[in-house]
Amino acid sequence: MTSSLPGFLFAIPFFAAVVIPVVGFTNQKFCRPIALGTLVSLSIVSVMGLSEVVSHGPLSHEFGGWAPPIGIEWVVDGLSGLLMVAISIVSLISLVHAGPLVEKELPGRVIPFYSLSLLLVAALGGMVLTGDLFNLFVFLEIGSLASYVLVGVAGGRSLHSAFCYLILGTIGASLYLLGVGYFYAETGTLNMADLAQRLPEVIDSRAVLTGLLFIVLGLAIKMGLFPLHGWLPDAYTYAPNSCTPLLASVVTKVPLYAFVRIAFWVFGMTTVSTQIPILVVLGWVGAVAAIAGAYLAIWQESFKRMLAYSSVSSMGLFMLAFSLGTETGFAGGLFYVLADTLMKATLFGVAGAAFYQCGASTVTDLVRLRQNMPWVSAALLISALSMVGIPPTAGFFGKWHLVVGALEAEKYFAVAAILVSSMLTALYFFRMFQRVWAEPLPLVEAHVLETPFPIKMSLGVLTFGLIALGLGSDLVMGLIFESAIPKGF
Amino acid sequence: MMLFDDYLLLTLVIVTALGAVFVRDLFSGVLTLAAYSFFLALLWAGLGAVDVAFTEAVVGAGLSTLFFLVALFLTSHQEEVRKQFKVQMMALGSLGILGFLLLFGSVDLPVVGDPESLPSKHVSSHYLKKSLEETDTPNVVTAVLADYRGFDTLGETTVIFTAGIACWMLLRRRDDSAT
Amino acid sequence: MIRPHDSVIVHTLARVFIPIIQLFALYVLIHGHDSPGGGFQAGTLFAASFILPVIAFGIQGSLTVLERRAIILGGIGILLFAGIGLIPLLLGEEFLNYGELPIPGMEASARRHLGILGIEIGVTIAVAATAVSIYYSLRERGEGEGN
Amino acid sequence: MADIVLYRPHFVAFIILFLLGIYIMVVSLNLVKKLIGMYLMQTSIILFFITLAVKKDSTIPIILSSATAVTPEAYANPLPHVLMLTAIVVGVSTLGVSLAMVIALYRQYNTLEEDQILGKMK
Repeated sequence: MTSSLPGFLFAIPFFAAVVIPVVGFTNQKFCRPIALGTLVSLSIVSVMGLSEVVSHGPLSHEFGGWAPPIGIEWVVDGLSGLLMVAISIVSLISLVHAGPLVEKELPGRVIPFYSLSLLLVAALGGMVLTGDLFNLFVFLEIGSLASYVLVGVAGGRSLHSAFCYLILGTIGASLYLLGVGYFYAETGTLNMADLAQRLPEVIDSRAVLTGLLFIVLGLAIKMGLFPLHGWLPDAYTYAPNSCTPLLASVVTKVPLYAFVRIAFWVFGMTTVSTQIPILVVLGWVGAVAAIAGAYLAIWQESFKRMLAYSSVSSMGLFMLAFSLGTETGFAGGLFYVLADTLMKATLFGVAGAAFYQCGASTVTDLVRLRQNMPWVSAALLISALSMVGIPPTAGFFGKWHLVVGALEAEKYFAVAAILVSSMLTALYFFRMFQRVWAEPLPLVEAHVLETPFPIKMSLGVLTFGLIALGLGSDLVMGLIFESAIPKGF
Repeated sequence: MMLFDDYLLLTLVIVTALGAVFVRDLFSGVLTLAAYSFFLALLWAGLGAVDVAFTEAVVGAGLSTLFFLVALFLTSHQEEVRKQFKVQMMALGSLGILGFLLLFGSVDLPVVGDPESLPSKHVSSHYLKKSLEETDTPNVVTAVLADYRGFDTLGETTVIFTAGIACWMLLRRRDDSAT
Repeated sequence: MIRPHDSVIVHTLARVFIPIIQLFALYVLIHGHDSPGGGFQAGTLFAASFILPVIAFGIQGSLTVLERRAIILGGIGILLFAGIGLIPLLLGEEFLNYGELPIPGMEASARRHLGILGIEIGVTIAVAATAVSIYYSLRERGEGEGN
Repeated sequence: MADIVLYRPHFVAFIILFLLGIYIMVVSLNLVKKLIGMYLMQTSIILFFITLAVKKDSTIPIILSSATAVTPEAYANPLPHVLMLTAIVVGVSTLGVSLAMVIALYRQYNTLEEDQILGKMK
């Protein structure tokens, strides 16, 4: 059903991102209101889009007025609508949270910060909604350029980690483009739906196999899957605290969405798991990644580096969930992606607030959190419980559906991997609990200023969202089962 | 199709690429890279891609070399080459696998220049047949670039705009941006 | 930083070449429809014609202020491009659908022809201004800024 | 394997350039030399796409008169040309950002060699 809603989903963040530097030169105070107003309207329009998709089915928008194989088409269906809502809401909260941090960390660079953040949100929205493989590459590049710079803007060590992220990211994007080139050489089309129809005839040609392998390799670098995650720990540890909630919670999940879209919608469930057994290989890679990421996180002294390795571990869990091959496994994986987006945004928000308030960056000096920041430590407690998987929070239901899906698929190595990685996660989070809550308070009474309202409000909303997502998990799972499951299950 | 000039241009391209990489002084490396871009532009003009050749000559050779030279002026010209044996072996090994994968995948690719291959039949025949009557532009590449796939071009302009904002954010002095 | 070039040859050649480059860039932009060329090539040529005087004649005061604001011109170029695309969306049609541009008395293909010319101009302004802005940022050595 | 070299010399050139570019990006310690490798890798992919667009004895895709019916075999395939215009501009933009980072790093650590930078960071 063609509608102009996807057009507005692109136009809103794009126009704001371009207007901000133009307006910002006259008066710097306008940037933040424009950015937040844009993201509020983007969230409203994406929620409207999701409700329309649930009631009337997928919405499509043909750019330039040309039908799909000729022109470029955007499709909002259950999966992309859900992710678009998650992206817009989490980026809104991250920008609210980043307000005071930007004033302190990047004093002269407020205008470009808001412009690049909105360009990043527009690029992520573009990657999620597009139905054209080359269009996805263009938005992948916009999003990557914005995130390289947002990582490297704090200077010194973050510049070097941003340079490594740029080199690895460019190799990943070029491998993806090469894979699209192989598909184009075999089928002559770039549109995903058209490609899905034309693939069965050429499925056994070696060019399609290598094309899929290159796309998986390229996207694995972009999403930080275990063997290719080299850039992720340094990038998230040294990135400025105003940028990490947005970067860590959403930027690595969109390449994962692109892989799921290509593997399940373009290739179809049966071809990807039997004819070209790439899902089985990725299942094993996900299992190893989940365990290795959690194991590496135990030894980290810096709080943000520990969270970075836990992101590597949860990316392994997502890949494991999508490769289970059962409906509950797929739906559980998607639910856990949403839950993890909220969790990572909260945890990195807490890390940013701790550094902003009392310069705490290692796990041991988080104890100052308990001393003079009740709000922030409450957010830390709830999000840590959710990462470990304690019932009322969304993390528990996510892992619960993952285990049920794995048992249904009789993949016992997957069940073992999920349980072992959860235990390791519990280990390093309880170590953190012990350091923060069980240690005696340091005697010296450090003078600490009151947490600014935007940080308190955003962490509060995120924590409330975690618990609401947990309690309303059957509602969200119902939505996923109804409109976000690919054919062929 | 396999005229003499293709083989000549291809060897020139590879020789200048090797030159740009294995020369020690960065300044001459960058200038060899400019030569590499010009030979590449000639090769593409020979293959019928005149718009891409024009862009590569102007944007690829002109702008990239300008950016490289400005960067080299502000930093140092010399590169101290040091052998790091372990990394080289690891890189050669993984690139060997990647190279085998490329060759393995290339067997089923359409032969260069065969008009029956799918890319030249499926979507592009519509562009060639209909573009003059639908958009009044003889140059089909401009028609496809601006109209049929105009959204890609908007994304592309946004990429260069993002690079502009990024360079402003990374390098500008603190005082001049607080206007 | 980059001092003005001292040799007379560079000065005279630059003085001769700059208008030729700009004329050629205009030709490339206007004739993008029926000969190789278009927005990106014309924009880069315009950028070259703005950067050449800075290299040849050194930095004049006014030019530096213009260069610092170049990113705004880039934004305006993109707004022109996306604005032309937004009009059909506001009229209920698809984004970037030039056939529906509200130009009276023209059939769809002539409107598309005009739409393409319009966005080529937008792309040229955006690419020229952004390339100059990137050049200015790269050359700008903030003394003691050391972020 | 021999027919690849004979019938697809462009493809062999693409493989050589692509692997050379990645090799230099990974192995070399000098930041600017890595960017030269990145530039080679990106332009080699453009070479791969353009060889897909070639048709035997066809002219450039510019159709002057619509009087005679257009036979697609007579003109080169325009779609990869459009895609590669985008790829060239993406390559230049990535190069601009990475050179900005190199200059900022040089301003801070006064060297272009990665191991010296790592040494100074400790």
